[in-house]
Amino acid sequence: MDSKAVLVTGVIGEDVHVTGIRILEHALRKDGFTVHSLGIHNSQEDFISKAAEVKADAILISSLAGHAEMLVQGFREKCDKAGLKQTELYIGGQLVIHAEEWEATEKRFLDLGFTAVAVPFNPPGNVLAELNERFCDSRKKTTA
Amino acid sequence: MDSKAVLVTGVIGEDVHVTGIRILEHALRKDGFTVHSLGIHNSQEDFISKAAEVKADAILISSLAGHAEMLVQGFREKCDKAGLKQTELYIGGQLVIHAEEWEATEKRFLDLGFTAVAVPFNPPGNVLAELNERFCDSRKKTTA
Amino acid sequence: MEISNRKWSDDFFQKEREEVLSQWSTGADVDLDDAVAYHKSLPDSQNAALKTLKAREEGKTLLCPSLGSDTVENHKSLLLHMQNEAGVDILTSYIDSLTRNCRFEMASQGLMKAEATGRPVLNGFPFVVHGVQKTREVMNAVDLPSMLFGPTPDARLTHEIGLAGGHTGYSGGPMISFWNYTKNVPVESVIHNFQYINRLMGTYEEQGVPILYAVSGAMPSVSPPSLMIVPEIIEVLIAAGQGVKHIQLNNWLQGHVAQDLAYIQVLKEKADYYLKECGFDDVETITYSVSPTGRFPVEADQVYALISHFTMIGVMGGVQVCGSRTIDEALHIPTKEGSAHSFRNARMFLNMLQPQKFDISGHSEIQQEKQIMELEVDCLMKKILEIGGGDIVKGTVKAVKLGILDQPYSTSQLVKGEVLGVKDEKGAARYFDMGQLPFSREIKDFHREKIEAREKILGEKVSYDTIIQDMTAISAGSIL
Amino acid sequence: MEISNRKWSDDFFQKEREEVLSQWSTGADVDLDDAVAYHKSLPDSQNAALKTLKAREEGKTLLCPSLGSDTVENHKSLLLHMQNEAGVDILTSYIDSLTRNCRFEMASQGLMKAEATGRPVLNGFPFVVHGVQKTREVMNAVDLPSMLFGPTPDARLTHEIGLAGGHTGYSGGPMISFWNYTKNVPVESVIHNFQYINRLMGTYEEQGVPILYAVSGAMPSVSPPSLMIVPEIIEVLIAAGQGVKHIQLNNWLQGHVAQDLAYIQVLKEKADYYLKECGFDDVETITYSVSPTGRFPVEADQVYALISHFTMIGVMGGVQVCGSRTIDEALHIPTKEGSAHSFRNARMFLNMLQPQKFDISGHSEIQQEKQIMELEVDCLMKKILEIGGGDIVKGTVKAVKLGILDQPYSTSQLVKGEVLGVKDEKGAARYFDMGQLPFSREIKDFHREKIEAREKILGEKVSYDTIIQDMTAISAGSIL
Ligand code: B12
Ligand code: B12
Repeated sequence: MDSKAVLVTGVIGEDVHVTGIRILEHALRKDGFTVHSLGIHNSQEDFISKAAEVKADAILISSLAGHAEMLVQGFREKCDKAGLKQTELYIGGQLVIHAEEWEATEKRFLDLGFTAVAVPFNPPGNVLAELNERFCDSRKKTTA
Repeated sequence: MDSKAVLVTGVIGEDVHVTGIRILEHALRKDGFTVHSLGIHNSQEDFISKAAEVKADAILISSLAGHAEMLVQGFREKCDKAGLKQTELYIGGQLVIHAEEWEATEKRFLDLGFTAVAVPFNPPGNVLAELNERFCDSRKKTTA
Repeated sequence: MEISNRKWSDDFFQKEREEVLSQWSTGADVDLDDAVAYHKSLPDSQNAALKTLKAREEGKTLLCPSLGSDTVENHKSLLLHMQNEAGVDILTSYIDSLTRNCRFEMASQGLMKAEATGRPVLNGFPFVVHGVQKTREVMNAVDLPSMLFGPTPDARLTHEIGLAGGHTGYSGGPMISFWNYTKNVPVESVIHNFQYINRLMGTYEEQGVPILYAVSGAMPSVSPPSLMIVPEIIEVLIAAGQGVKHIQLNNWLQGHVAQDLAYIQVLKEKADYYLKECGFDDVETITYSVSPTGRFPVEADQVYALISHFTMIGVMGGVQVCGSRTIDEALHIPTKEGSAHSFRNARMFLNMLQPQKFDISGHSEIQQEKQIMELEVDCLMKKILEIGGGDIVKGTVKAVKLGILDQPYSTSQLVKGEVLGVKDEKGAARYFDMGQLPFSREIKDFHREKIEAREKILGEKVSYDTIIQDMTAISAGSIL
Repeated sequence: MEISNRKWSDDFFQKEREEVLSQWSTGADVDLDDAVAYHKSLPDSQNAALKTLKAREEGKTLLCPSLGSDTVENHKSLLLHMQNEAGVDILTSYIDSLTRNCRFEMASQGLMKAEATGRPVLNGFPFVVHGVQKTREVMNAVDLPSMLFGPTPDARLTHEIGLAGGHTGYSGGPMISFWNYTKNVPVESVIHNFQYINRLMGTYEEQGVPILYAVSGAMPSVSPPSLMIVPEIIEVLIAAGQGVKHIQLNNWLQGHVAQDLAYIQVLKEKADYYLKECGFDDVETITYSVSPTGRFPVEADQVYALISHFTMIGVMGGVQVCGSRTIDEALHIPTKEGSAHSFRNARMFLNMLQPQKFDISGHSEIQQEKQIMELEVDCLMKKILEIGGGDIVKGTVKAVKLGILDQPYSTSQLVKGEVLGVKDEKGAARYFDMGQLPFSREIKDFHREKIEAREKILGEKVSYDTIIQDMTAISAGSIL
């Protein structure tokens, strides 16, 4: 069975919002991705060690409670140090607790080293299409 | 029985909104005013001839359908010509059909020669208090 | 010709048409054959009568706003906005109130001012001034059916233009127009004008173009529903008399769930019953409900709750068409944005409730309301038919004079105006004063008891001041 | 000490208190005598337990928001705004999620950042970092009672501060905290922490300060209500075991009128029944309802309809306290303006409906739902008590391991997670997968039949994709 990519998924920090990422995992698996799911309450280290273990192409972090910014500080750098330079980082959910322009939110997380930041309220289908496209591109890049 | 003032009330033009002025008339009568009610569908001339007949202290025009401005053009002048220079003119209801600052609406009707313009949505009690105060003042003025 | 419920002869109708069509220049453009051809060129889905019948079959509730603007551009963009942004199913074109009163010259001036300044001046679409082609310009721009809207004593020319212009329905009627839109016009004149309109609709029907006629009876002001139902049935019978085949029964909800739901049931059952009684076997009836016409709250938060509340009653009542006031109702003529907000709210409420098919129609309190309402309606209908010698029109004319047909807060000086309603301790409308209504002991006792229950809580007698309070209660934030 | 439902000894409790109070510097300020004196200095109207009991007597429904902000200034102005602008009757102070997870150091950093920038950083009020005096500063500023809000596995220190700070209630519970707020914490640890909280509440009660404890059971995700009711009854019995005397039964409405109304009835009746069964005779229960926790629509127009819809169910269910999500629920932590808009909407809907005392509790569809729900609840409760040898705590620990207590979408890895719900053709939640629940043939058949009815309409088998669709249906604009 050919997997489109190996993914590590999970919710970071003290956040308990698990429904969204569960739904996403289901859709990703059905679509041919290999998904290693960490559930809730993960530290940066939890993500990194799992990603190293399974040689993940990407880490997908979900965060809804609004504390994402605090929780992912320095994550890109730690990944790089742990030999995960090639591993792309994605984040999605509801990332800030105050009303703010999406562009501002997005920029804040891109600046922190994320490959892409998912708009909130995407139905599973949209998110999937989006990820699929991105992963095809990223695959091409990696193999090129 | 001492009447506070003699009033002519009615709805002007093709307007059928009669509930508000009826409620007001009831309150005014209970409060000691003499009220001559013309109901709906009155022309400027209808108001003037009734006011002249009963020697009205004031004419109260109600208008809700939003065409008030068109319907009261030149009314002050016609009243003056008909010997009703002393008769004060009041207008109330919902005077314009578009959303506009109350101050702009009020000014438009004051410029047309009205003594006062009633804010919409006054409960009967408020309107009454307002009119009472005004009529006491106007009485004083007239007798002074 | 003495007025009666007999169908007009072709001669009589044609002679009057000539007169009507000459009231304003645009009348000359009306051509019935051309109008029928135009209607037949439109899809069934743009016909209000066919669309509502389909909803009845499928057990669905459609949403229908009520608005109108003055210029063609404004009105078109208003209707398009309702179709595309508010997601309604049927459109309406409000007739401006100058046109409603045949003041075409003033309407024309208002329209010119609106066209010149770009600022709306008239409170609706002046059909007559616009004429057939301009009206079709609007209809061609939209995909949904549209109905004329607005009671008024004489909308004959407006109908000639509106129907030829592609509208497939009208909401209004002789009784509501008489009670709430006239001062000195005798009821027989109003009925006459509506017989004309109904005959015109009948003519379209004969040519294979279904037209939906929405009867409205009377506007409530804390009115026990029999005050609306009886005039509505009268309007139904007058319409059927002139060949109208598709009738929408408008229910003017006042917010008391059990009473409003009983009203919806009784109006439908009794309208169908009296149609049959009077020998009209091929008239289809569908039901409509909308929130009351009392003063609305100014705060949008509160109006949203009312929109949901009245949508709830409509859906629970299983109506085919649900109308709604808008969040800006208290403030000014509804804007297209305000209307879209309002109907998106109604749609969501409907989408939560309707799939559940939660049927409370048999609830004992509804049945109780229904029982007394039926007694009242039958009592009045029988009396009116009796004094009319079996002719509803003749009976109506007499009944108005005698106060057997009566209304609170009527604008007409030809009405007794003795009846008055007041709310009971649960917010239902009861008869405070029955005037000359020939009600039985049983009915009288029922209302008296209900009012006494309210008085117990108030700790004082119900008075005219209570009535005023009741009339503004909802705008002040509560049913009571 | 093996965990059981026995009341904690004073020694055991005091020893643990010392530990708890030393978790963070502010613990040292907690003084029970002083706290009791402070509570007694407040008027009865600022006590949540007394206020809700009064509402029960008077047949009234109170409104209660759920929000919280980080700094004292922000939180105070939020609560004042709710009191004065939104017109609610009871306030709540959300605990931020860092504090909920005892990450006091991080919460302290977040608070400092919020204080420095003026921009909110934490998603609730960090009680522990603030301490008793700062909490009282908030309570002194308002006239209404306020409750702590937020399930979490260990809110012991938060309660010490919050109750001493003048709060008179808490919404949360061991079961909901276990299912929905933990990953690896064994259920017995969570129960232990709640026994502490409940014992603390019991201590206040013994000193004459009534405290309202709101049990929550489990968050629904298209869950048949027995999945919430059983854990709620467990929470009730655990609380009663430690001396809690005033219990609020939270009903998590999902939008299906008949099922939600049955839920409200069954939870109350069964909670009272099992309290008696287990020998607790002096516990008062009141009811609360709130809209679901599934994803909300983004459009305010739609959320207003949901607020009205869920207020309708609460009022029809006769709950004493009605909560509500806010129009900005989907977007961000509710602002004070958003909350005020939302509660003014709820208030208007309530004011339209409640005076009508429209009682549909006997409706056949509700009774049908009730009957099957009772079977389910009794079946599970009996089994749990049985395997616990009559002790609900022991039974619960075992039942979780065996999957006799189970939840869909639980965050815990110690849960079977086999049960799954799906909507039937009318939008009610049914068991798609019953996992290890020891249900009878009758119950199984009921759910199977309901699901088959949905499949008939769908034209295909219900699958995991159907469940996902059901979970996001309301945010997409419809119950189904
Ligand atoms: C359900 C819910 C809960 C449930 C969670 C149940 C569970 N176990 O999952 C419960 C009740 C437990 C809960 C608790 C809390 N919640 Co909550 N909750 C919600 C709610 C109503 C819906 C979330 C949801 O399930 N959405 C449905 C799923 C399908 O959508 P989704 O999560 O967005 O995921 C989709 C996409 O975003 C995307 N996606 C998600 N993750 C990722 C990651 C990547 C990489 C990609 C590409 C895509 C992606 O794919 C998913 C599928 O389509 C939202 C508000 C809303 N949206 O309506 C609030 C909300 C998210 N919660 C909120 C808060 C604050 C809390 C609490 C902190 C509240 C409190 N003070 O007590 C606590 C959390 C405590 C804690 N320790 O974390 C806030 C967040 C504030 C903010 N970010 O601005 C919200 C917005 C509500 C609000 N208005 O306050 N909550
Ligand atoms: C009830 C109502 C009707 C009823 C009227 C029944 C009747 N016979 O009275 C019916 C259904 C018949 C009706 C019809 C129409 N209506 Co209308 N109606 C309303 C509604 C809902 C309430 C009015 C009311 O009764 N208020 C209650 C009373 C107690 O308050 P009031 O009238 O404001 O009066 C109080 C004060 O203002 C003050 N007051 C009143 N007059 C005066 C005068 C003076 C001198 C003073 C000092 C004080 C004063 O004292 C009163 C007591 O407190 C309003 C919207 C709203 N406010 O919620 C629309 C509204 C007034 N109607 C409106 C319109 C446009 C119409 C129609 C033209 C609609 C149409 N296109 O078909 C037709 C009119 C046709 C015609 N020929 O006039 C618009 C007016 C638009 C505008 N001005 O911007 C409104 C605002 C609705 C809307 N949003 O579109 N209507």
